[in-house]
Amino acid sequence: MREPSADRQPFGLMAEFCAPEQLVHAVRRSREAGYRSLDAYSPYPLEEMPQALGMNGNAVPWLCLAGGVLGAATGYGLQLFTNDAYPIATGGRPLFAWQPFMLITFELMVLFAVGFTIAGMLVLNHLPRLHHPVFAVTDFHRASADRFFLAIFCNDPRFEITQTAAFLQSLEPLRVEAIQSTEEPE
Amino acid sequence: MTADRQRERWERAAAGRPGGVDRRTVLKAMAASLALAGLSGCGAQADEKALPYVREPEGFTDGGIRWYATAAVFQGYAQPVLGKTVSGRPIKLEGNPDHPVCGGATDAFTQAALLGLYDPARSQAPRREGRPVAWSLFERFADDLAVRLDQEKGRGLRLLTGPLSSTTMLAQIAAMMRRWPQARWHVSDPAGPAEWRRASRQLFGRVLDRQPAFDKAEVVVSFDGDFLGPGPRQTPNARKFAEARRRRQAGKGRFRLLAAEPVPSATGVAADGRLVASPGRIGRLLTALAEGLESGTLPVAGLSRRQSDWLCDALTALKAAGPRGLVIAGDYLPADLQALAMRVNHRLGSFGETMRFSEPVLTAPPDGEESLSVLVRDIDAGAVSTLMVVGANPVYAAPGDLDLARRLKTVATTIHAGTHRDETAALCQWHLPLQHDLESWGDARAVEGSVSILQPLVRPFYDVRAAAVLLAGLMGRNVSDRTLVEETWRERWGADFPGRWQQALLEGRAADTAAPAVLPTPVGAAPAIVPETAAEGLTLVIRPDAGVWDGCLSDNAWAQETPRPLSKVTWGNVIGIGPGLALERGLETGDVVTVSVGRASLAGPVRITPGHDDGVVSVTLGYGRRHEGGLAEGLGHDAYALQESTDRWQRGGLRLEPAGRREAIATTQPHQAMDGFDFVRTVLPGSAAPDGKHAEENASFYPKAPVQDPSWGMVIDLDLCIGCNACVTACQAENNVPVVGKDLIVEGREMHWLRIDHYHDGDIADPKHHFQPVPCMHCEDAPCEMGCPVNAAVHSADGLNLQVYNRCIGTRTCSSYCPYKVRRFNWFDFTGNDPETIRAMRNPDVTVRSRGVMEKCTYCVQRIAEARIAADRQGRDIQEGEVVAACQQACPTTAIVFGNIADNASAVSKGKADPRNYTLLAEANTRPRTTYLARISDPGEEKG
Amino acid sequence: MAQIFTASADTRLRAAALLAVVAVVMALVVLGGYADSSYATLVGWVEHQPVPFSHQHHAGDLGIDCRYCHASAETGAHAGLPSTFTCMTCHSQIWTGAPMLAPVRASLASGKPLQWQRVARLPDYVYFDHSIHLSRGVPCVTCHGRVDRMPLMSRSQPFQMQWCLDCHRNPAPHLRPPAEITRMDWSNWDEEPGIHAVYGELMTKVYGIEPTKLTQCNICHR
Amino acid sequence: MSETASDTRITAEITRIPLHYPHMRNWWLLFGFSLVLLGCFFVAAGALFLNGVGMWGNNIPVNWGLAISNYVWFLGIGHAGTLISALLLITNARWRNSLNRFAEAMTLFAVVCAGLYPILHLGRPWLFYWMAPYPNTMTLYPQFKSPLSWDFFAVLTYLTVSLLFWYIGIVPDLASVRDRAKTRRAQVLYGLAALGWRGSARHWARWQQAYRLTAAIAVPLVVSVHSEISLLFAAGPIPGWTSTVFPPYFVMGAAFSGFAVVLMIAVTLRHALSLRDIVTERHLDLLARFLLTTGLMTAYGYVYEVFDALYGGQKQDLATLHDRFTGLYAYSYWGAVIFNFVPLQLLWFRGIRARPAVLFLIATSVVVGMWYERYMLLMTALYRDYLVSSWGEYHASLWEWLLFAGMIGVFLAPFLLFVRFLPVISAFEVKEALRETGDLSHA
Repeated sequence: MREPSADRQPFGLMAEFCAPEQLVHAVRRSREAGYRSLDAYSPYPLEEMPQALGMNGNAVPWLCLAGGVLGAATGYGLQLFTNDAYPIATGGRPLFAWQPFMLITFELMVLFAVGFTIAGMLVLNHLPRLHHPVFAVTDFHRASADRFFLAIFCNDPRFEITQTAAFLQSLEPLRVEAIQSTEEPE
Repeated sequence: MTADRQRERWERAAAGRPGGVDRRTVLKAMAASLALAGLSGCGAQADEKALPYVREPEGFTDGGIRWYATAAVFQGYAQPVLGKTVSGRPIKLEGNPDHPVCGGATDAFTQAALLGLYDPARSQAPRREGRPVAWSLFERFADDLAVRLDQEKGRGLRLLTGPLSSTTMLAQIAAMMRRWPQARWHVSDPAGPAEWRRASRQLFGRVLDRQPAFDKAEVVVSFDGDFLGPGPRQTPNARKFAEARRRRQAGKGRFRLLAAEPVPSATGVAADGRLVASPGRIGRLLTALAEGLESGTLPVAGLSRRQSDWLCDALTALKAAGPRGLVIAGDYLPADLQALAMRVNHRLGSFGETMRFSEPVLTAPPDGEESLSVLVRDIDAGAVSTLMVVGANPVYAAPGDLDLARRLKTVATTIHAGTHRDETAALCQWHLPLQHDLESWGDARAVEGSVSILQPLVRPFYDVRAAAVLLAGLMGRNVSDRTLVEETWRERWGADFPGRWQQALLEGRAADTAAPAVLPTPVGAAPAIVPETAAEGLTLVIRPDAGVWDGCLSDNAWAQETPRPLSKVTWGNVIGIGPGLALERGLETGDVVTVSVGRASLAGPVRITPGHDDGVVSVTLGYGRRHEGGLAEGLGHDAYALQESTDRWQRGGLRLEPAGRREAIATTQPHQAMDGFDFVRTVLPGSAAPDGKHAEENASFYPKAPVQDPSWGMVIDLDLCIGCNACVTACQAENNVPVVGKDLIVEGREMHWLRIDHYHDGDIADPKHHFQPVPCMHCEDAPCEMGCPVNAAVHSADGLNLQVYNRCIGTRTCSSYCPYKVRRFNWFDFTGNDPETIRAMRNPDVTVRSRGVMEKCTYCVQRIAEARIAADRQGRDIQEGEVVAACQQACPTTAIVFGNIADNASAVSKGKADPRNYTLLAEANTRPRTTYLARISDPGEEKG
Repeated sequence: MAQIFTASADTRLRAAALLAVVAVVMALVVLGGYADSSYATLVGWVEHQPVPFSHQHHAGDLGIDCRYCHASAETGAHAGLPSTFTCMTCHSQIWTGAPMLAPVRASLASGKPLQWQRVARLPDYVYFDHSIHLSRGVPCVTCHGRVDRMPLMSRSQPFQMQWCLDCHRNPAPHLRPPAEITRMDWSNWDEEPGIHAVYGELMTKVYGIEPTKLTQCNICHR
Repeated sequence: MSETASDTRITAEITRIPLHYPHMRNWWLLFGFSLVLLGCFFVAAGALFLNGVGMWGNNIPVNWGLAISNYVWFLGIGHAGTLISALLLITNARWRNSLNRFAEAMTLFAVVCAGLYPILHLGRPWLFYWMAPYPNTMTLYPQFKSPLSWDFFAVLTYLTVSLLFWYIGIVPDLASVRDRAKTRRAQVLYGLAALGWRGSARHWARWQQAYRLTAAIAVPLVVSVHSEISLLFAAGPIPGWTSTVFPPYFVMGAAFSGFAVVLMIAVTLRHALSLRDIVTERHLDLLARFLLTTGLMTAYGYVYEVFDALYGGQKQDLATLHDRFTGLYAYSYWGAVIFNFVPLQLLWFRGIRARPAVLFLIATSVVVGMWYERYMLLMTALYRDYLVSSWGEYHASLWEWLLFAGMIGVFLAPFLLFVRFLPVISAFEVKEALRETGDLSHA
């Protein structure tokens, strides 16, 4: 489930943990409790997390494949086209010699595949996003170092500020805090 | 006519053409329906400004090419040429095809003459005591001088010229001597065949010219006679030699060339049997041969095995050949030996057959060979008050012992006239700039005597005068050179003058003016030849330089940069020594040594020359020039210092000490041993070149491209090539090939598109020598094209391997991939700072290459384009012989054949069908368009 | 922890990114545009000439044949420019005193040639031969434009490689009867396809023109 | 808790470097030095543009000289970074995490140097863009059957991919630097660079997919790139070049030289920035083993080349072989053999592998040796190819050496900036590995 827009008040609730296992555990519990619009923040990727959050997106690999195919086509097409546009005999080679054409085809395939993969990843992640409500949370700067955060967003059907807070407290976090809304960038 | 009828006609025209219709009828039809008319357009040239004529010459077409028959004068002889002018600028000299002497070919010197015309270093104004003055000043001086001379009957006046065959000037001199009886005419001919003239007197009591007919000969035995080497007779000799060789190749008769020589020469390289022999030993061999011929038994005592074998071989061959035999003794051998050789010829009965004679073409001065010595003697005697030097440079180009530099100072009045401010000019009170032959009216005689009228290809660039005009001026006449020449011949031809004059100008040769043939008989008995003196010390051999001759070409950049045929040395001369001597003295190529004879000495780098006699040290003339600002200033060493007026060419008792330092020799081919490779192949007569045929069938990963028509190719016959460099210089002139100078040659950055590789094979003391011209091979599967990332090196439909300069970005991959390394790179901007005159000389049909681009032989693509356009305009195919590459055109032995290989009748196709045909580096599998015909080994060897 | 950026920072960042993209695209467009612009090709630009010679007047109004002045076009690579004498053949009779023609008279008197500025100019590594084009019936107007409508001469075509190649790749439509080569106005030719459509194709056959060979590098570069 | 404690420590240890760099004086000294070298680059390149390639010692036949051999050398060095991080990532070798960041950075700058050389060596460098296909008024395009065109695309692709791979790898760490930055300026700059990374699990998921995919593609790319560089030689008909062993030979050589440089940098940084407990003995040991392995593979290339020539028995190839052993440039051949393989043998001993200083020296000798190899491959083939008549010599001119020095500057200056201002070690990956293995030295 996508995040709500940043100007909803309150934006959500944030619980802070000090160990990855706690976070994973907390996420599982929240899912069981029926929460769906939630996200976890950690200094490094946690193996269990995608499954715990019930994520199964394969958009990035598909983009990679698409890029590769497109790149290869572009590479080979480019060489066919240019040799056809101005046929020039060189070195006793036939005009369309597939053997030498393979190399540039391969290079462009790689270039496009990687380009698509990384660009796709950033777009799907809505990055760059310099400003985000969660940044305002106390201690959140440690999310990139040694703390682990769980956020339940306000657009979750079961979100109710006091109940949800209570629920989070039951997970024995270091702290539970409301995420203040801000304005949504254009 | 209605549109429909018109259309029908076109359709018929097109339909009637099965792929290639009879185009002529169609064009007739066209002509009928639409009367052919003219049209308009605009100039398409690079320069912003366009300067049309004020008064257009008759029949002028903008950028149109015109040919004028004239001659370049070398050593007094006319070298007949056609001068190619574009928009009034001479841009190329080619041999005059209608002239019996050259038949369209030239030598390297004649090709370089063009640069002599444009030479920016030429003297451009009269000078007095070194300061520029107006001509009028000299005229006034000349008038006074004439008055004084008239009073004194010319006492003390001496005129010194170079060798002369100009009827006009000789007439002028004669007139001068009549007017001033006490005056005297001298000739300085530093590299002339003086010894032969002596021999001729000894034999026949007078001077005759030899006109050897090598083409008629079956056996030629040469004793240090480099008749194929550089010199005024190189072109005719080479042509006749090639004719004989081709006769042998075709199996239509025998031809063998045996040569004995101390220093390898073009003749030695071409010879079937070459013997290394010291000058002394050569005399011994010649006398032995003469005896053997008389008595029938050879006195082989004291001869080495190799020598006696060679001698027996020569003797038997000569006996067999009889009148078809020919013995040649080198021009620089002592008179006695030359005379003896002639007697041998006479004994063989070859007089009038292979050895012919004619009246002398050059007119000898009163004192003959002694001319210069007499002048010196008179100067010392104080008998010379006025010395006028015209077209000679005795201060530099004269035996050291004459020391004219010192003696000139003792002469009251000295006048020098020349194209350059040379050493003599520097010491004379007056210097007068002369016109170049190619910008003057004049006349001269070719080696066989026929007269060529020199007509100017262009008006003089500078305020200079023709020598004839100068002499006339001295005699108080103010006339143009044209008038003088016309007068001369009007006088001689009388009523036929207009016709003959026309004919002479058109054909470049006045009909039946050849020197009358003479059939002399030797008088008296052969003088006893001084027996070979026991070799004390080393013998010095002095010869003219293959690049700059006696020094007359040392201001010519093309001549300087053309690699000497054997040593491949440029921009300087070296001291040649044999491998044995080098070993004995522990010398390496490049070590500087001091060579001294008597009091004279010189220092220079040695070059170990394979096949060079170990008792001999060889030096060449033409270097060590001392005149300021000259191109050659500070290059090489002056071998004249070692000459003595009594014996100039061989000197015994030579001392050689290492100077303990080294000097870089600017050579274009540091490594000349063939190292057991088969770059140059040799076959027995009538047999095929090893795997010559398989080159084509070599496997290729890709399908072969179909051969189009026309499809250009080249065959080079190594059996005919004498390595004379005519092709190299012709290519340089035709294709605007830049000169890079000594330093860059040392760095390996020469620009010649066509190089002649020289190889020696086998025992370094007496190896086989080979020449191999290497232009671009124009490979079918060209690695260079494959390497170029920007399509600058590409293939054309007619099989050319093109280099598109304006597309080249200079990755140099093409050159890295080229197995033949024929590509040349513009490391710097070689053309940007060329002086105005050099720009004017450029061939407008060839792109001038800029910095950072690769260039190479194009098979003269501009000439192909010219022919293609001409053919297309006339709606026909390009005919055989219509495209002649510059190198092919110049080649005196027609070793280079170029043409359409798609046409089986073409000469080049026949060449490629020859079993001797082989591919250079077939293993590289590049399928070159340029192939070679293997050399043929000595037929003498096949029977034993 | 406090926000480092305001939300508007994101907005500005995205705006900046967009701008960058636009800028790059614009740059490419401008660059490409310049190559074909008349700044680069000099099409339609009038050069200053010593004499304001009007082709419109001479070729157009008076109908003097191009060949009269550009004499060697048929026979040589270069069409050639008229010598001062050629000018004076007429102008010794008419406009003898015209101040406009002073430079011409001066040239004749001094023997110094008139210095015309070239209008139709090719780089020095390109070799164009008038005679072959004319003999094949490529009319003057194809390259030089309607000179009969040019009071002052100006370049009418971008003499770029692609422009040459357009014709070399497909010469047929550009061929005309060699007799009428100097004709300026061919509008009616194109209007009557019935008669003329086939002409080009036929003549390429007749002349044996092979476009594949016409695009070889050595056709124009030597 | 121990884990988070170590997380804290690692983060602190790595992020402190960009925020408060420990040894500014040494850094400034080094940086000043590299700026001087950079100056040399501009002087040498300027003179070159003004006068032409004639400034160099090149000639016919040896028309490729120092420029091209250095090009291959730099590109070879530039192979380790991506190879290490990509190959080891997909093979799940966790210990890479302490090395990949600076290895990748090294790659980037080496490839930049390599890319500059071919352009500088052109006769008309200002026209280098003709190598790229773009619509133009000549309707002309590059000649794609030429090895140079292949190289052009290969190097371009390799540079782009390496840059992207390195950048998305560094983003999370930039975030943690951002979060630790005290000054406003640092916050904004690192903040921008971090793209607002907030460690969201959803982001991490996609990030990992992208990162691993890129790695998976990068490995064949690395192999292809140096194979194509080798074709620049192997595609020509010149004896000593036309050999089928060239592609693998070059790839191995590249990895070899690359690992050597990584090892040098690892030892240096470890010492200079006291990262001993992140770049541990074990890392150096592993690197050393890799160096040994690739070294032996390269040695195989040498053996094969000799075998190839002898087995083929072509006169020309034998001549080239002979020239390599005894010719004018024999020193480069033996230099390569000795510097590459002799000190290398020390690495068989564990004791040696535990000595950073010794490792540094061995790596240096390998780098030198590989330089000799590149030079040798170029010279021995060109200075004496088929026709003895066109044999020649080549001696690099001072200008070429000056340019070489300048290129070192082009490499050093940006690398020092990287060390100074960016996290040189991938902190988050170290932490991640730590969590999974629980032991740093095995991480």
